[in-house]
Amino acid sequence: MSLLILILPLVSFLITSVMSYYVFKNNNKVLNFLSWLTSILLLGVSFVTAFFMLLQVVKSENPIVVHLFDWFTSGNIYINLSVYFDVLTLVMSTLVCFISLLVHIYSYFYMSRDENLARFLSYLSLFTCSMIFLVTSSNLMQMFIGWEAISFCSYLLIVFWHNEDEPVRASTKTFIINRFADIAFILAMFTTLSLFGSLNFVDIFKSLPTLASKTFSVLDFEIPLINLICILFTIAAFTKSAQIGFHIWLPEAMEAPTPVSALLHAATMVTAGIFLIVKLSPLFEIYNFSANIILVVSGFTALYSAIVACKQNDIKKIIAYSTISQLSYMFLAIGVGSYNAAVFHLVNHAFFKALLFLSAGAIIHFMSGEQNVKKMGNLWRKMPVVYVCMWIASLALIGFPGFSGYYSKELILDLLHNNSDNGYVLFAYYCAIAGIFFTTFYSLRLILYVFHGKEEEKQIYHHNSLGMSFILVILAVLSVLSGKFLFENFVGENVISFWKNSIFIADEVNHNETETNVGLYSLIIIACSTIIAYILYIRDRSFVNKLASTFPLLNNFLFKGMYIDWIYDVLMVRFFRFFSKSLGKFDDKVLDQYGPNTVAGLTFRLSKLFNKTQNGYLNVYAIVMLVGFLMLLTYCFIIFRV
Amino acid sequence: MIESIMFYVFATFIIIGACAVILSKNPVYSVLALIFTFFNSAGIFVLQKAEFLAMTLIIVYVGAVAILFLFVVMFINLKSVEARKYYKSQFVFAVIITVLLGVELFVMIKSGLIEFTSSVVSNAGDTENLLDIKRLGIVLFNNYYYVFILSGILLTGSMIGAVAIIGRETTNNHKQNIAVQNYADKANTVNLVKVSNEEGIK
Amino acid sequence: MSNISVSSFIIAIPEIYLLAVAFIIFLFGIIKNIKDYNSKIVFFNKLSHISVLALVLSLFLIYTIGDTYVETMHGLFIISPIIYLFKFVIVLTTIFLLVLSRRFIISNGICDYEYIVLTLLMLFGNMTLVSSNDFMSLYVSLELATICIYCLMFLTKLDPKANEAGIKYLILGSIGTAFLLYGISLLYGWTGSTNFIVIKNYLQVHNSNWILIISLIMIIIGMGFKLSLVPFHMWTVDVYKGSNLAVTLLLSTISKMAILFALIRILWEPFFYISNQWQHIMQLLIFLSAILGFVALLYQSNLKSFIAYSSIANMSYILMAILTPNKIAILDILIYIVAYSLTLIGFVGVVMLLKKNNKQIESIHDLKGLYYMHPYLSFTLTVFLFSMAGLPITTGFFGKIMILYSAIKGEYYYMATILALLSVVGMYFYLKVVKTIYFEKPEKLEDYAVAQKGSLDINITLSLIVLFVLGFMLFINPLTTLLDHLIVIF
Amino acid sequence: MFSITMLSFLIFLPIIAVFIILTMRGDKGLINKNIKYITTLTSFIHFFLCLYLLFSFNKINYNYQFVELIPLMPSIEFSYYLGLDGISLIFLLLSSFLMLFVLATHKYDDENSKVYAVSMLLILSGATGTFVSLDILLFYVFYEVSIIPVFFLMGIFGNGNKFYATFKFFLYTVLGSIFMIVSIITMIYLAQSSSISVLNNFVFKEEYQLFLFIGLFIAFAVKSAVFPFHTWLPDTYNSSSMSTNILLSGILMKYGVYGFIKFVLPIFPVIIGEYLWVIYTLSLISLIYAGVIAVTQDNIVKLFSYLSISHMGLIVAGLFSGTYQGLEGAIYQSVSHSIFMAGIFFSFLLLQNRLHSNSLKDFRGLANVMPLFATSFMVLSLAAIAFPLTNSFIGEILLLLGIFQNNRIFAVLFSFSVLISACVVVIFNAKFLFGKSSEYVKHFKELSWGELFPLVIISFLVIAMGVYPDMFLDIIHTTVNNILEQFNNGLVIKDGIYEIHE
Amino acid sequence: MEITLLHYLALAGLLFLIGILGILLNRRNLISLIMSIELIALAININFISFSNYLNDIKGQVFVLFVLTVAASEIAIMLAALVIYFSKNKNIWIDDNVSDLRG
Repeated sequence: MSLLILILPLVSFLITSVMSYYVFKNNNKVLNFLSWLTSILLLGVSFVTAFFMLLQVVKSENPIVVHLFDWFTSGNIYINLSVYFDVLTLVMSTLVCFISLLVHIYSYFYMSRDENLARFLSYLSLFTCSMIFLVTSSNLMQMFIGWEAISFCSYLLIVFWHNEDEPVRASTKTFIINRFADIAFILAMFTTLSLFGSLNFVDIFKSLPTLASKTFSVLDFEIPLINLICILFTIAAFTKSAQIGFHIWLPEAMEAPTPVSALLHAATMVTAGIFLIVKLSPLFEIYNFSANIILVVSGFTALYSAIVACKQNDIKKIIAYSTISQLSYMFLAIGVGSYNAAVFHLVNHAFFKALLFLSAGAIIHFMSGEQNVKKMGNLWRKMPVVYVCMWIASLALIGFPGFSGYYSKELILDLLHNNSDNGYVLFAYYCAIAGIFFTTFYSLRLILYVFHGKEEEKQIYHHNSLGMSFILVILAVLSVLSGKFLFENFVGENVISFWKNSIFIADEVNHNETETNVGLYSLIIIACSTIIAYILYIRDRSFVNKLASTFPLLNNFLFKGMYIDWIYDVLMVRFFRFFSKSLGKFDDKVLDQYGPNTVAGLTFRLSKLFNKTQNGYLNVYAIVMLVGFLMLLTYCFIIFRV
Repeated sequence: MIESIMFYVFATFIIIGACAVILSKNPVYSVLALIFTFFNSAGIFVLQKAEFLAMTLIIVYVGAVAILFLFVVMFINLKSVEARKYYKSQFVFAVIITVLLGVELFVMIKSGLIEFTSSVVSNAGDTENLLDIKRLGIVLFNNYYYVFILSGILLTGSMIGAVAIIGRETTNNHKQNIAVQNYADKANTVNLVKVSNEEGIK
Repeated sequence: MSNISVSSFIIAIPEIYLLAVAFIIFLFGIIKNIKDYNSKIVFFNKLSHISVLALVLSLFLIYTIGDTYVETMHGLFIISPIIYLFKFVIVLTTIFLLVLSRRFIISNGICDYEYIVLTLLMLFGNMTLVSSNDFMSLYVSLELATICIYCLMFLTKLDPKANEAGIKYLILGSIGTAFLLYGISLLYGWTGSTNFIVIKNYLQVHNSNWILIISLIMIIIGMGFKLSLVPFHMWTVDVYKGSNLAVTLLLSTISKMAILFALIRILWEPFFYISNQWQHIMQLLIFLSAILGFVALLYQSNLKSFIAYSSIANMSYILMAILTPNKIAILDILIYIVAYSLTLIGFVGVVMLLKKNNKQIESIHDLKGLYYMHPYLSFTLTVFLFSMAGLPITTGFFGKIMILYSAIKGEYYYMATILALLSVVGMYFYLKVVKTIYFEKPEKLEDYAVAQKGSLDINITLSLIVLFVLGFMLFINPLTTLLDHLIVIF
Repeated sequence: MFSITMLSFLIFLPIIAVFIILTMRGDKGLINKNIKYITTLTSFIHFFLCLYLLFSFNKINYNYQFVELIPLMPSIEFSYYLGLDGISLIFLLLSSFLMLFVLATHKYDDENSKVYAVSMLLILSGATGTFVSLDILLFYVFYEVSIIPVFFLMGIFGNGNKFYATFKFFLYTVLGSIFMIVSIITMIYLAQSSSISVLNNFVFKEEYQLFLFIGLFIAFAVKSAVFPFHTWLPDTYNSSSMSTNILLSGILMKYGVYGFIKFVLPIFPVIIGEYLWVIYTLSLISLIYAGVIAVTQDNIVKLFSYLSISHMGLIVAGLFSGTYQGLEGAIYQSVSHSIFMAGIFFSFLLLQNRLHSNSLKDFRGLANVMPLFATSFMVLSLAAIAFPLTNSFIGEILLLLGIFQNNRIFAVLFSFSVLISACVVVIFNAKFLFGKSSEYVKHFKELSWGELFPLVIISFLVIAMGVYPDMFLDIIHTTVNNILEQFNNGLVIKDGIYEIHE
Repeated sequence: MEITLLHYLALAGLLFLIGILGILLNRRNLISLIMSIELIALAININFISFSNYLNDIKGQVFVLFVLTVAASEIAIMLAALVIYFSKNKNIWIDDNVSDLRG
């Protein structure tokens, strides 16, 4: 029964892909609807099973392990595939199934005009299956397979509309950057293998204390191996969850249809990095070297992405940058050492970010494809439901008290505040606080631009369907209640009883109710940023344009995402293409010409020369003969004399 | 004392005759110079106590071969050869090489001769005191009869060859080449020509 | 005085028998005295068939005489296992040659019986050359063989080029023999005798002297001239291009083979104890002739000059094996020599069959598109070309391996590597020919090379040679075991 | 009794078929049909016999099986010595499968299909001979024989400047093998035997070892296109027909790997130990160099030839790392490389039937028109990337692990192969499969079932080998153990300057 | 001054070189070529005779006898070839139609 979670999405993938072929062959639309129904049915069943298993595992003591088959043995390595259900995995898989179920339903209404919906649904269910495969893996190799499978599915989904050039370019960039992370993952895997002798999590955690001290000498100083492994895993996590150095693929990934951005690039795929570190939490707890790195990097990312989000015009890019900043909040929680807070924020974030994306999708659907925020205005009367949901999502995002965001975000801020004794945490704390200001600013800016302001003349409207708003309402309810509802088991008293030993729970990080005044500070910041947003975007739009024109450099700097993307492009892409073209010419012209061809040419010229010596005159032959005799004589004279 | 004088006389005449052979313009003069050289070399043979060979040399070479040369030269009735077109570069090059060769050979032979051991076993020992022709006959027909027969076969072979080469080659009769005939087909023997009336074939 | 007893002639029976056959045919030819052309051809065919049968019988005679070491005629004529093998190979190659080139000679206008008489005499000269144990008998039989070849060259009266080639070969040949004689005279002067065994013992005792070195050089030059080693090879291309294909073949296989065996016997018997001297000289010659032979091969397009250059190249391979004088290595050299000459005979035999719009095949481009006209003949040609190039499962390949093995056994590592590399250079040419046969097509229909309908004996010999060249791997085992027990190591 | 002469029967079966084909007479159409029957029949029998060998091969047995020994030439100890061990069985299966795949899918319609059939069957017998011969000279004979038919195939069926490419290929390989023959003969002379079992545990003298190693290394490096000797590969692939490419990349390229494993590794452990960094740098250069060039190639065949050069670089490095995983990974990766390259070249063959050109500009945006082709090509390009659940993933992971255990710094550098091959294939697919379709591609027809079936087989095999690799791996366990043992006790003699980093 | 073996050898060597020079120098007429070959044969005979006298062993003279016979037969063939060449090209300059055998 437990394998159902894994197998059902795979089955739906197979069925829908076969249907998609027939849709393409004799393009009848009925098949699309049929494939939608099957995928919803199967995903619903898998969600229900996941939910019940979660309840069962929470009650029972030990995790459920199901051995699939042993994959391959070579020398001293023995790798088998087995599925491992504990609380953490089940929480994640329920979350994934639930969100993908909603997105499946939503995408029928969103993509009703598009004829290869079946292919889209097949890719989505393939993604869900690979995400669950990653989450429920029992050893690093299996996780690696899931890891690569989700990046491949995101590649497929981004390139869904493959006859335009932009999605193709974006998907190539995404896949290559994700592939870069896989190198770090492979190297980490090999180091764990050479250190622990096996890849299964159970064995690693069991033999952890004994091998903690083994060091690896490079050049002159000793690095503990565990540190090396953690650093490599953090690099992999950073790329997958789009932290500062590796984030350029996430805004590009917005080329994909909106349901994809909702599912992959908001709720599930990007959180895989966090899941990886949470899963290996006992490993990360030994040395706090990697924790400091996480704190610094994600603190900086939180601030950076929040600032950049304020200047974006494309609705989906704004939400993408906000996802980056929320992800760095989760990393901050990890950096501080409370992994369950990170998971708690992850779950809440999944709900309200999915809501945000889907409502943005509804807006785009309504504006028939128009994504530029500046071109929208005064829509709140036309779609009241979306308007309300948008407000709920933004308030949750900001961390307004009462909404789910408040619980998890405030918790992270408290944690940062409590042990801000060491410098890294202090730096992260300040970035987080500043991040809140900008988060509120851009979310309000988004709402004001889209729903208020004056109406553009030539907007053509497209009626909104009921189904979409039904999904939005569900998500809105959840993004409000999930904070309060999940607080006790995730972060509250019965933490130990809930998580059991699936996550490393640091005991001294207590979050008793002795409320420090952090909550107060954030409320003040939120208030003032709302005032500023109100002034700028409600009263007179002209001031914003005046501001932009006075500082064109800053405006452009922010809009371009602080030119990181431009640097990458010049540094990596253009240089690489030039280098490879010149190497190609070098190999063709130099190595090939000067290698065999010149040798051949030389021998040919030599042979032509030899043939010229045969000029047919008898006495020339005799002379040559005599010269030969003379040569032999002198040769012997030299050799036997000396 | 007499031998050394005679040796020098013969030697100089031989060298002069040889140079005359190769440098003379008219082939007849070179043949005569050749005969002169042969006479002097016969003298050298006599000096070396090889009387029989000196005699054979004169009879065989001067008698037969030189005369053969003269006959061929007359037969081909060569007028005087035009000026010998010497190619300056080749002439000089050839002379330099021969001189160099000569010097090197002379040096080597001279140094070689010094350690020349005279005690050389000669296996036809018991014929020292006889006349040269007698010794020659005994050794030739007792030890080297095999090579004698071989040279006989050689002479017959060259005779057959010479006759075959020069022999009954009638140049003017048309030889029927059967192979060619087998392969003659309509294409290359008969050519059909379309002739319009009264014009004839051009 | 030692009387001449009959017993001393017993071991020379094959030679005597051959001489008898030659003179009988000669007399027969004189008595018949045919004038008209056609009956001359018929008579010529009959004679050649008789001579082939006679040679087969002589093969049997050689076999019966056996190979135990016997010395007769005052040490001038000996039989030894090596010589037995050499004779066997020479007669075998002559048989193949006579059979294959019969039709070609007739179509070339030579139909007088002297051709056969002279070939037999040349064979007689070669056999005596090989089995001579004294420089005198060596010199005279060498001269006999070469003079018969001179005459054969001049028999083709049709084209003027043959004369000019003949004269060139004649004059330069006599210079070569002059060098040889000068060397022998110096050697005679230094050692006091011309018998191989006496010289060998003499040289073992006395250390070397300048005169000996000059005579060594002179003899090697004399022999090198006939084997067309590089500084003395200039005549080869002109002579091969001038004379007709049959004589070229004869020159490049039988006469080269006999002189090679003579050189082996000279270097391994009389000069056995001064081997470190002549090895230096030979290495220089090998290196030069390998470079020129293989590299000049690339540019060739005329068939006969291709035969010339490939013979120079292969001579350098064979000489490399001769450098280390040990009797067991003779087997490797023999396999290579047999492989090379049989492949060449096969190749030229096939080319002789071909005609292009009624003229002989001159250059490689005439072979264009042979595959589309005669698939079987082009298959045989490819097999021969691959054997010359030394590609696997052909005899040429195993020959090459044997030669390299004996060279490496003699510690000549660099020489072996360089020669092996140069064979790759030569391989380009062989591939070029295969390319023209298989991949190119002539424009006009009549440009195809058409094959005469070969007579029965030519087809049998050709397929025998192909079987030998291709299937060498199959019957290596019987061949080697047969030859092994024959060689008496002494 | 039957199993004793099985191997020589496998070698001479195609030759018998060649004779039958050569002696066929009759009109063109009839001959072509008969040729098709005979060739497919022989390749089927050959493949089933190999399967029979697979099942009757006992995996635990330490030494060679199905051994045949006939002494041919006592003077140079050359004997007809055949035997089978795990590695040669795998490569034998691979070559006979590829040959079956090529012969079954070829349409025998044009007039020189007789030459085609004869050369293909000769390659088959050459390949079988090479993979089963235990006598180093016999190995060399079969190694050279299998080049000759390729010469004819490229000459008649090639395109573009095919003569230049044919000669370059032939002379380059022969030049390499000349070095090999000289070292082989010296080894035979020194060890007084040419059979592999004697040579393995014979310790050559110190000064000879380096030259012998260099001789063998050059020949096999030319065959497996390591950096300085790879220039012949792109031209050859570009100007020969696709079925020859399948064979060239599938079988002939693997001679190099097989030669390294069988003849170089057990015989020269000390030299390998000393000059391992040279081999690593060479294969690293060929990995990165060829990979970088492949990114901006505009000729589809040249692109994949450069890609296979970079894959071979990794295989060679893993081979010499001297660890258990490295060796097994090398074997597994070379087998999988042949299979997916066969698939890729077969899909190009299908494209060639529609439009006879090699340039990427003509084939753009195939997915819009031929989705089935696009999916199967996507599976193959996943295998090219070494994506999990494909066969080359297992190979890649084992290789990298092997190199990691030997030398960590190089392992980090080699792991970039994952990134480079991903860049090459993804950028290629962006132009080839996705994007706007070029004017030719617009009116391509979708693959017919006949064309799709081979591709489905190949993709199924790729995934099956990826999901269940143990089927192949446990064949080669004992042999790899055997070779590594010889490799290590070669080192023990030379007080192991070469130890495996912990 | 007493005549030693060296004098004779020097004479024979000089004669040998003159014969060789005869061949090298003239490019044109055949007759003088054949005569210079005769000179070389003569030089060799002198060499043999002087050695045989020095060693007072008759073998040298026997060899000279055979050298004479062989030289004679060679000359016969050469002259025969000369006659054919003359009948074909009407002159005995061998460097006129040399071009067709080039290369």
